[in-house]
Amino acid sequence: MSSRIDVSVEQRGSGNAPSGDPGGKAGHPNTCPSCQSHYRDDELAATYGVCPQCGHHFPLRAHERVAQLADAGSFAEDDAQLRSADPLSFFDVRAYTDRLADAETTTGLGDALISGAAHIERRPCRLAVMDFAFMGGSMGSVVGEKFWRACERSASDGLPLVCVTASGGARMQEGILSLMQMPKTVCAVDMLREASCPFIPVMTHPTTAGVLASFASLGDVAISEPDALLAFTGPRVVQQTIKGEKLPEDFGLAESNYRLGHLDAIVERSGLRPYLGRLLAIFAAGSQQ
Amino acid sequence: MSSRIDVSVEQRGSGNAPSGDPGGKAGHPNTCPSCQSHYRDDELAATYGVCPQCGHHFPLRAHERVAQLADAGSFAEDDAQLRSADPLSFFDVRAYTDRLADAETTTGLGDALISGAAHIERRPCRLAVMDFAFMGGSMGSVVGEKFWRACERSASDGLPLVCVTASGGARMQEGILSLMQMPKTVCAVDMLREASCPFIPVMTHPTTAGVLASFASLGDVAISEPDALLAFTGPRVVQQTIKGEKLPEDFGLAESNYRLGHLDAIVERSGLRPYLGRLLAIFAAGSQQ
Amino acid sequence: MRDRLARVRELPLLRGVGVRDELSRLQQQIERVQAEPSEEEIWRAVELARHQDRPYTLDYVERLFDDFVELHGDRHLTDDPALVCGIGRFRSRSVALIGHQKGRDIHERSRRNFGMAFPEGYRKGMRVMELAQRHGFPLLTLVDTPGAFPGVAAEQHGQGGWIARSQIAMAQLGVPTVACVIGEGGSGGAVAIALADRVLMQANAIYSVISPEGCAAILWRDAEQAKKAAAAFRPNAANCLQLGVVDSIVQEPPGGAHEDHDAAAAMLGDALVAALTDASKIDATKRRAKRREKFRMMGVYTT
Amino acid sequence: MRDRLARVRELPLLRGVGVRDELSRLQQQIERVQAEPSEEEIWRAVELARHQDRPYTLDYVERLFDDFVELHGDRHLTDDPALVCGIGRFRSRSVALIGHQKGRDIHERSRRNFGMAFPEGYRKGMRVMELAQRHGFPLLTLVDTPGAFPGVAAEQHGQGGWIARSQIAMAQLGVPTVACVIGEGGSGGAVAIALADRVLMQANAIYSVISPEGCAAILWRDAEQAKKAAAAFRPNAANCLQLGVVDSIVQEPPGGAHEDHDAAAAMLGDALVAALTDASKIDATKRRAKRREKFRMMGVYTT
Ligand SMILES: [Zn+2]
Ligand SMILES: [Zn+2]
Repeated sequence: MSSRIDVSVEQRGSGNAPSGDPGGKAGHPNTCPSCQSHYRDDELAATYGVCPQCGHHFPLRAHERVAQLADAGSFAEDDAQLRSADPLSFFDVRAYTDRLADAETTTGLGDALISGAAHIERRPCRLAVMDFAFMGGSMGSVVGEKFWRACERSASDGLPLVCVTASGGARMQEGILSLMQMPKTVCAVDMLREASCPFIPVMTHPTTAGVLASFASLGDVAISEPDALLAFTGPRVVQQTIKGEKLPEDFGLAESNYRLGHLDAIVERSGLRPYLGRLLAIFAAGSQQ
Repeated sequence: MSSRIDVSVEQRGSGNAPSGDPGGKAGHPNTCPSCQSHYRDDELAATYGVCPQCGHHFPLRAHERVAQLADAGSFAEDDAQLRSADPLSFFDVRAYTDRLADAETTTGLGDALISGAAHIERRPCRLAVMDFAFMGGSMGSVVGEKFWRACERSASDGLPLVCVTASGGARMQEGILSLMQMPKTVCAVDMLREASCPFIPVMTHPTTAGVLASFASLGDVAISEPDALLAFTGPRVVQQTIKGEKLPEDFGLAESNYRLGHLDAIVERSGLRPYLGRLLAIFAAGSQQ
Repeated sequence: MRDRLARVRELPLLRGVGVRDELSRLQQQIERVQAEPSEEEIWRAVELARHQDRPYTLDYVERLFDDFVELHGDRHLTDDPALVCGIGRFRSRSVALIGHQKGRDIHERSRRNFGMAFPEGYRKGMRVMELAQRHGFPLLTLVDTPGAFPGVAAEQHGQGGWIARSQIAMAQLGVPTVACVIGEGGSGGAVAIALADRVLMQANAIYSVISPEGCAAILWRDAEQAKKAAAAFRPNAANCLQLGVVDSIVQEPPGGAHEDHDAAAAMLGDALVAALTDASKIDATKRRAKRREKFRMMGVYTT
Repeated sequence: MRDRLARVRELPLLRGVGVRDELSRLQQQIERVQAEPSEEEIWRAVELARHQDRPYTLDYVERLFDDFVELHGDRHLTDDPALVCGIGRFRSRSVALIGHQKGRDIHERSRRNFGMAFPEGYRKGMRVMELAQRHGFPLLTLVDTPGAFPGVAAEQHGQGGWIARSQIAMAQLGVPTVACVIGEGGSGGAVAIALADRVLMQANAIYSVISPEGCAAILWRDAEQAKKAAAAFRPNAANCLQLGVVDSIVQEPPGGAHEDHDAAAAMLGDALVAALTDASKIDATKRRAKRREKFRMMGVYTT
């Protein structure tokens, strides 16, 4: 399990930038890696971060996602104070504690997942959102614990949990404890199931490795944004095992996952909120029967 | 769903008889359809009805099967008095009632399944055995009801049910009621499951169509004799849907079912009784835990 | 038919407590079934059941559901378009739905394999059954298939086994379940999703152990004898009701469901609601045992 | 290590009721773990865990089971030989077993994909879990895999999803469950079958989120730095015990389990029985919740 997704896919499209690169915008976060169109912040915000030219879904920061999905003003964050410890005093080319501090400074987040109470289309629920910008959305102890607590609150209130995933996998720097966040989050979903609370993960690019292989795959319904990489082992590593053979064109992408029976629906970002609203309405009525 | 198995497979091998046919024994029930060796009754009985030359498993009559599996004198038959009615007054080229009467005369059986209390390797159980000689082992109301009662007795005694299957499918002459024996026998297995009674079907040649698609596939363990045809749709019909394409060599046979993950074990006839004994011992100890 | 009903009463069949219920239900409906159907009339039901304009599962869903979210995929290999699954709002309840879908034009028919499901289709259905169980959604199933798909891959993937597992999954459900045969109820492919608390059948639907053509080919060795075969095993609704295989018959608009999809849907909707209400009355803890008892009663034999 | 233990005590980690249990268990075993392992010692564990003569699942089954019936197949596509499943008699109990099997010689290793399971393997395991649940058999799992198989078909068949489903199937079991890491506990492929009431680990086994080589390749961009990577994330048993990831360490014969398969089996057998007895004491109705609480405790963070 890799704690990072394959760079090759993470930045897919960007390698095809015309060599001219007028204005030096290739690689700029507001330049579409698929069609090279460039946008102002307010232009992208108006389209939910979707390229109006080609439909490319730009990555969203967690708070942007919350703003898109939750009814205005409804989100009340929980557990924002949780921070990773450094159980292994881990040091590769840099200390884990330094990486954490940097990530917090850059993103303004305590870790790669935020969660809280919310309303979506006037339906009360719990909402958890991962942020790939925080160390590749990797799952360490804080992500696991915040997910657990979100499930616990859902179960005790009898409310659905919606969770938007974006993760390269486990937080390697926490060693075996990062691996243990897989069974831990799985147990959290089991708690939701025992309480008959709906669990609706929304998988976005990328949802891979330890997160795909734990809670992200255990929803009552499996939804993804278009073009998202959803793979346990990413294409770069799989390519190594098959040597010269060619990988299928859309290997690991949402579209191939849908075709192969792993997704109930691929939902465009602009349609996500109404789609979730419909699901929540169906589940809410079910629980009153 | 066909109420007969494909003749092509039922009699596989026999078409390869040397054209000479010394003594005119081809097609004789004691002539091996695979290698043409011919045996006396006592010779076959001594080998459990298995050709010593090539391992071909000759079909067994239900009472022979009981004699091979149950401890001597332990089998006590139940429900022998049950007989089919003729709810549709069914008549094709002959009346169903005539076919039934003939089958009873020829086989000495009331229908295509016998069942009763038994011991296998000194372990008490219920034993049900189908007989292909009775109208192709087809499942009509009597087979369904006898299977139900066997399950009911197993459940109330807390004993395992061993069931040896051999069937071309539903008893077409009972129309829709023969189809209903599928959900009926499935419900019977559900009763066993609720009572935590082990259910061990042993599939023999052929187990197809409605029997394969109901109780035969719902065992705690899935066992077959070698070379048995185990298919929902037999090779002849499948061949029609694929036109010119060639079917795999061992299509639908136990060996291919094993390879494709549908069987736990293929057990030679001579090893069946000890194998069942081991399973019953494991399950018996489990139930006392 | 009255003769046969009398005979049904005399035989020691449809045994046990269920008999009286079945008979009274029969009695209630017998007025509508005017007379013993002729060979021609039975064949007409076969033709209507297969009519190319007959409403299919999604036609009913569109008309009966306020909201419907289709669910896809078996989580292993593929999504089988021959079996439509989903959850939605039906007459102010949240329900789960599983139904065969034949496809309207030739392109869609081919894509959906004419409503003949693969093991993957039944596996998708079982996934939705689990979902229904977890959230207490009643399950509706609409049966409309010539049979399970008879191909190489379907066999290799365990067609027989998954038809069996789909049935036992329905047997084990704790939620109320209602099935309705809305077109062709073809053999194992049909019963895979028809092991329900209440089983309904549209007036012009057929429910049979084998297709008339298949039966003719085997028994008369002549597929041309399909009409004769159909008359012999009578797959029509009145016969299924009489034999206790279905609980009631859902009326269709004059001429058949294909003549007026909206009217057919309204009649089906009313019947499904009535059956669901009826099935919901049973104490949930006894539902599984009751359902077993229902199917236990099916069969005709002498003791 | 004592330092670290002290640190563990101070941090608000391994929170809640489980903490005291974990700590006392830690205390009991800490005597055996002589000192903080060096880079060389950790690497030695990596080498021993992967030693080609190390006993595998079937070596233990052969020595520990009076009778064992292997079960095969996922009922859909294939039988995955990388994961061995069965039921049998173990120290006078009937149990179900699931374990990775690497294969001894090169032919068998290739056939078994070096113990790297496909989704079909985990599906076979889930089938055996159901069987265990139905008949009240405790479940033993033996973990020994470099990881789940990283190939095209495995991905296309839903590797991630089935690892997740295998875990939640174990979470939902009502029967007692004991897992032991007997060699390589490699990432998702390992946890798929390790969500148990009690998790043991052999003294020279490793349990890790990624292989040392993989970690080195990503963090140092140099697979040659594997030794350094291993020292950094410490996949050795003592570390896993200290972090509360495993409940106890199963001793091995001097030199390692490969030196004496019989002795290693005897030690493993005793440890499994002790853990099973321990896990069986919990009230069955509380087992699922207790198991969840156990895994809830895993992680280190500040509040
Ligand atoms: Zn674009
Ligand atoms: Zn022979």
